[in-house]
Amino acid sequence: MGATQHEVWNISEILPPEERDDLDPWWDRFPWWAVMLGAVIVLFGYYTFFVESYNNAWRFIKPGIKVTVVVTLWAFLFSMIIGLIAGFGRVSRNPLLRNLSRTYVEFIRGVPTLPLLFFIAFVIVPTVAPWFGLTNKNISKEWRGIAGLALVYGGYIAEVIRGGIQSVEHGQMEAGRSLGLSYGSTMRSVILPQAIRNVLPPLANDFIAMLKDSSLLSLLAINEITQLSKLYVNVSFQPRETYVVLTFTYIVMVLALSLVLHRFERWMSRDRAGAR
Amino acid sequence: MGATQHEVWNISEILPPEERDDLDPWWDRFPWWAVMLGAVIVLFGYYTFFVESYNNAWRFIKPGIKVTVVVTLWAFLFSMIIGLIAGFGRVSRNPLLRNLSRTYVEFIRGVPTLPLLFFIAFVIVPTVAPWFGLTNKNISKEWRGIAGLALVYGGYIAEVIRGGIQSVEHGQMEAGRSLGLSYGSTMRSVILPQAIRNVLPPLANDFIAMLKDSSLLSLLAINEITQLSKLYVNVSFQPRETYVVLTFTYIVMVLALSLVLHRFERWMSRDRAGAR
Amino acid sequence: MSIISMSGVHKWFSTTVHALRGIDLEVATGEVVVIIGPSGSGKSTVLRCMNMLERPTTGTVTFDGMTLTDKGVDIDHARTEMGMVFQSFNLFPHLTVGQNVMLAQRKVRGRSKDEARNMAGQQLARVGIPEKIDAYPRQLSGGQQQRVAIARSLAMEPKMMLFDEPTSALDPEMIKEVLDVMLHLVTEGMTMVVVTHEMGFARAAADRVIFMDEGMIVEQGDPDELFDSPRNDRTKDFFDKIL
Amino acid sequence: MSIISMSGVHKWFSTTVHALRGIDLEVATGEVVVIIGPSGSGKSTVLRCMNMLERPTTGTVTFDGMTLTDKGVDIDHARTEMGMVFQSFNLFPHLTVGQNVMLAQRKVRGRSKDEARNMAGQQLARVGIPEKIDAYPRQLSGGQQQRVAIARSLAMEPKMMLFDEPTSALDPEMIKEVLDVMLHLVTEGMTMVVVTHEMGFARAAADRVIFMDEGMIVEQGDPDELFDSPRNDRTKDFFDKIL
Amino acid sequence: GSSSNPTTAASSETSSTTTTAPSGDSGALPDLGGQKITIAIENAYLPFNYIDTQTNKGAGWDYSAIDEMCVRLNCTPDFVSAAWDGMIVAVSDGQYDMAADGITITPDRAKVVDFSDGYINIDQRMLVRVDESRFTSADELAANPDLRIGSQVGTTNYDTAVSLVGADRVDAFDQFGFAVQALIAGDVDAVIMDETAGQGYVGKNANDVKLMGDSLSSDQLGFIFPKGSDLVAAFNAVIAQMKADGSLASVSQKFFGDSFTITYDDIADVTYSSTTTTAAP
Ligand SMILES: Nc1ncnc2c1ncn2[C@@H]1O[C@H](COP(=O)(O)OP(=O)(O)OP(=O)(O)O)[C@@H](O)[C@H]1O
Ligand SMILES: Nc1ncnc2c1ncn2[C@@H]1O[C@H](COP(=O)(O)OP(=O)(O)OP(=O)(O)O)[C@@H](O)[C@H]1O
Ligand SMILES: [Mg+2]
Ligand SMILES: [Mg+2]
Repeated sequence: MGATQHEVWNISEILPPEERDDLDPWWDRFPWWAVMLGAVIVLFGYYTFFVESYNNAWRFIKPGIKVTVVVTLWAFLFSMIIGLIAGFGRVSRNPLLRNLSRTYVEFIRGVPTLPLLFFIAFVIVPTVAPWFGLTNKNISKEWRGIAGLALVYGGYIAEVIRGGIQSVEHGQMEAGRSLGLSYGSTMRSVILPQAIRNVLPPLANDFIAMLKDSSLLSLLAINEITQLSKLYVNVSFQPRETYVVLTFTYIVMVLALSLVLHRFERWMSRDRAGAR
Repeated sequence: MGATQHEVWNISEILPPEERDDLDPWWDRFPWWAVMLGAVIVLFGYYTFFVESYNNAWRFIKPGIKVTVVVTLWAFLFSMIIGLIAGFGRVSRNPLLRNLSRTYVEFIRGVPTLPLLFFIAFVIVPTVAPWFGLTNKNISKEWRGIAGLALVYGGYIAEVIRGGIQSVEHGQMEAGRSLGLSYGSTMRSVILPQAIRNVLPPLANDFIAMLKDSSLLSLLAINEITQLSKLYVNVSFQPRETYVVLTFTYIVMVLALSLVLHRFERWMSRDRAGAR
Repeated sequence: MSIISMSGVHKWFSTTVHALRGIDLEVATGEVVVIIGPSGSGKSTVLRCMNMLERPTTGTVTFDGMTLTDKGVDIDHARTEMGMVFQSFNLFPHLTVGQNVMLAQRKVRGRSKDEARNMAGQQLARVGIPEKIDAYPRQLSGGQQQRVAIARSLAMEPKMMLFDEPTSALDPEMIKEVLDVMLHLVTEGMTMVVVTHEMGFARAAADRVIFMDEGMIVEQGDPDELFDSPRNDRTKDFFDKIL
Repeated sequence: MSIISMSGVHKWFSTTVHALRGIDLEVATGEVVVIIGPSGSGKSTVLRCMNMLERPTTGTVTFDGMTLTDKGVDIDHARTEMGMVFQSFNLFPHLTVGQNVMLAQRKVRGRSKDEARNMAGQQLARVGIPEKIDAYPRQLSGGQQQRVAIARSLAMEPKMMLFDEPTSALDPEMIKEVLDVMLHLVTEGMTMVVVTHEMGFARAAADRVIFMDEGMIVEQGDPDELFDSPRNDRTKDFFDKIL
Repeated sequence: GSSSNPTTAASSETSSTTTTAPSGDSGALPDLGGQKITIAIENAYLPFNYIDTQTNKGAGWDYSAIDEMCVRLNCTPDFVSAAWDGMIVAVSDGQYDMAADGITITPDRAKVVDFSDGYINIDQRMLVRVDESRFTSADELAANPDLRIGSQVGTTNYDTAVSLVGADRVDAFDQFGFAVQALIAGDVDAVIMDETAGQGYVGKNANDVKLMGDSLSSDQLGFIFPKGSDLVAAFNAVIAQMKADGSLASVSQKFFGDSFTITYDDIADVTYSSTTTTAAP
């Protein structure tokens, strides 16, 4: 949830050495930090699986992994939809769309996620639901939580989309227009294909950030891993065991997701390989 | 808490028009979104101060503002200290420091803030406190919360510091060294003064993000505004009123802090004005 | 007969920068005009006002019978008749060289894939790199990239070409290969307006050299005449510095 | 008597790029050497190996009696005797021109503030812009910035100067003002190694021109001789392209 | 009071005098026809509800009692976990059909939800560390300004704590577990909670915590329903029946342990409405 977390793990950094005097010995450039972090993870993992009190916590928390994953996936799907709409709104030539999108984005930025989740779950959803012929009862707390996360991240993703489009050099639009392509044609054939690649790394970061922020849904009593941990502490009185296991679970999930997203990114930009 | 929140409000954006065809009429470039957002804030503010049920919530929540502010300030102070140490560690020529700092930063990145707060408050603090001859009891939940936020943001700030140093063009170090200045001298006289300016905007963003994340301390029963809101909902059964007031309070605080930090930034880089 | 003419063109950026202060300029079909002048004098802006990448604040631009400064004119159509080559190439990095050259042919001219590919092959041969048709821009040197950019414009069979410092982002070795392609276009009779610092090219190719300063045309004439005996003081000053 | 000499210098970047492939080079006191060659041929790397901004992978560099490639040599001291001017000026943007020129004097030479300011005034006068002493770099044109960079090096009273394409980031009008300053240094007898594409400067100033390609010295000699009748094919090729 | 709340008044009458179910035997219970009832439950309030660490399923008094009630009423319980914080509002908004979480019947709450009759009478007690020696009663605790009390957000226990020592010395946690944890860790010196729940925590942590002192307050617990819900009468009827045949007592026996005996005689006639006296039949 921290500001700079948006630079989440960059797996590829592990490989190329940082820029240094090239006479430094190998052990100076070696990514010991990866080894140390790995050691911490392995240690936590050892406790989790092989020490009974920790393992009990693990068995209690485990079913929440599915909830965490499912909730994150749905929320990401919806936030992508919202983010695409608002993101295109941000760069639209229609001033109404542009200003509405911006208002939404800036509102989201001005309020912390947790109060925003409460606001969405307890104010927005009950207000909006009847418009769609739904009653409060039709909307489970899971969907409220998903709606909350999706609306919050929709705002962030809108900015990513806008940034992706605007980061394509201005010269590309000019080159397209100079060839006689219309604004829309240039957008579709020239700008968007490039924007998509620019957008993948920050989107991956938002995905990971969302996986992490799904922990806030514990406040809505959604039985994801943080909530189950709280419940387990409540009956076991073993906060140390429980939170070590919880930390381990998150770090492994974040690492796994980073790896998957990194692969996906590489695959998406495969024809960039062999650059000069 | 969102990933991209790190681009929080940039006040100056309100003024210069976005890059557009210069024949667009003024109403097309006008920042209507600021007007719309302002209208939402004014509306919320009207309710907060002039509608009785909302005003009751406001009077209940108000004392928490001081707690939110004080906790955020302390946490920011400590996270700056931690962040400076770890940030200099990240670019140090000592491999041990470098790798320790990196391990810390990457660990923080891999775990969501809320579980990390629990981990710090319920595992780290009780483990570490006795080393300093303190018992659990000596460390109030406020200080645990501050320690938690500070350790989390220390990691993010470390990356900001590192980024600030590394964003100073490599040529600056080479120019300094070519004149016969030592590494340390060049660092102090050439690199750091430039890094400080690079670092101010992301630091401001982290400061704002931290103000927002202080809402998580409600989970540790610290009586900041989010916690007081929860307490109020439970006696008044008026979530709509309460969360409208809470949202209003945060948005005003965030806006005020943005303005203050923006001024500070401008003041720090005043001799950059009149650039060619 | 003039193919493009600007009259009384002023250009303001926001309310503070007066980039063009009354430009009157005609270019005849088949003519090669070189524009020179110090940095910031408005050379690029003149070029960009010709194809409406920048709209003149006041004044008119007429091209091939169309008044481009009128509202509602089909500027996309006019642009197909007016190729533009930029300092920074602006190739589309996600497309191969062939796709770069084919894109506008297909979307704007509505040519079939085969026609477009055929034309791409021809134009790439014209600029001397037919073998690069399936390479990506990043796999080419700067000089090759600029030649592809020229081929991309030529594939639309424009009536005139605009060049904005086409060689100034290139290493010295590559400048010549691009200038050679441009000289070749001159011999083929292409109408061209070229902003450049390459005086050799100006002498060899230009029918007319225009010297600009502070948003105005200060002096113009035959290249040899202008270079060897400039009349205006600012022109003299500039040549003293760069020749 | 040679002030700097490189012998058998090889430079690898990581394990894949062999940037220098055996450089042997001596520069005599007072000599002016110009290095030319295509992009990527290793010109900058030679210069940077002279003042140890890059450590040679193998080979030795001796300067003014010190073997710089030895471990433990006081490289900071050697660098004060060897000014370096970069393509991108690298002025310190947070300091005024005067402070830029004074910084190393005070920290390294240990001069008093007055001494340093005095010297700064002198050197800025030498490069023709004494009035800019209190300006910030961003308030100067590119040519002025480069002249400040030269003054900053000169203020250390170095025994030789290294220039790495000092004019190639400049607009044409500014190139001359920088070359004039460099020519002036030549007349004062400064030992100089200059990487440049300015052939006019090479002809006018160089005692010797070195042509490099692919990390090796291909040919060297008197400038007129080398330019007008290069013996090596690669040299010929290169001149065909750029002259 | 009940004058503003006719449903509660009517249902309380039902429970004590069986006006609407004159025969008083099981055959007279309303038949809900297999209706599915969503029940909000916290799963974090020992021993009323919690997640069994062996089975990972919800368990506790609420589950057992409501399962039995639904057998008798012919309904299908659908337990949905929900945060205590916000539970009353959620029921009031109709998000759930009812909620069971050891909810104390209070006039304030009765303004937004309907209560069933009280099914148990509970004392609020202090939970303290086993080695506590600085005080022996709530008054002594209150007298020492250094001492703090923990409780849960939005509970009557929290209200009791505030009235005892003032809001500045009370920490309101998200769940009771956090409060007990804070007690064990030394952050707070006492936790005020319902005796039944206190028993549950002592059972789990007999080495760490104990109950101390007298009852601070004695209250009725009830289920909550949205205002005007038809279910109130049905549940009142079944509560009355289960009190009468002793089955409620045996469920309690199972979860509250031997040390805790409940005298239903005490509470049979005591309903929320009786505390305001005016509505008592
Ligand atoms: N989009 C723009 N917004 C604001 N000012 C601009 C813009 N484009 C150009 N200008 C200004 O207009 C003036 C003319 O610029 P122009 O680019 O035409 O000069 P130029 O002669 O091409 O210079 P150069 O040789 O550096 O390319 C300059 O002062 C420039 O700063
Ligand atoms: N820090 C570095 N890391 C890796 N490779 C490098 C580095 N510096 C230079 N090289 C490579 O070494 C070779 C020689 O580079 P160098 O900069 O010396 O060439 P140059 O002759 O100065 O070229 P230019 O005219 O473009 O400046 C090139 O292939 C370059 O890519
Ligand atoms: Mg230009
Ligand atoms: Mg170089």
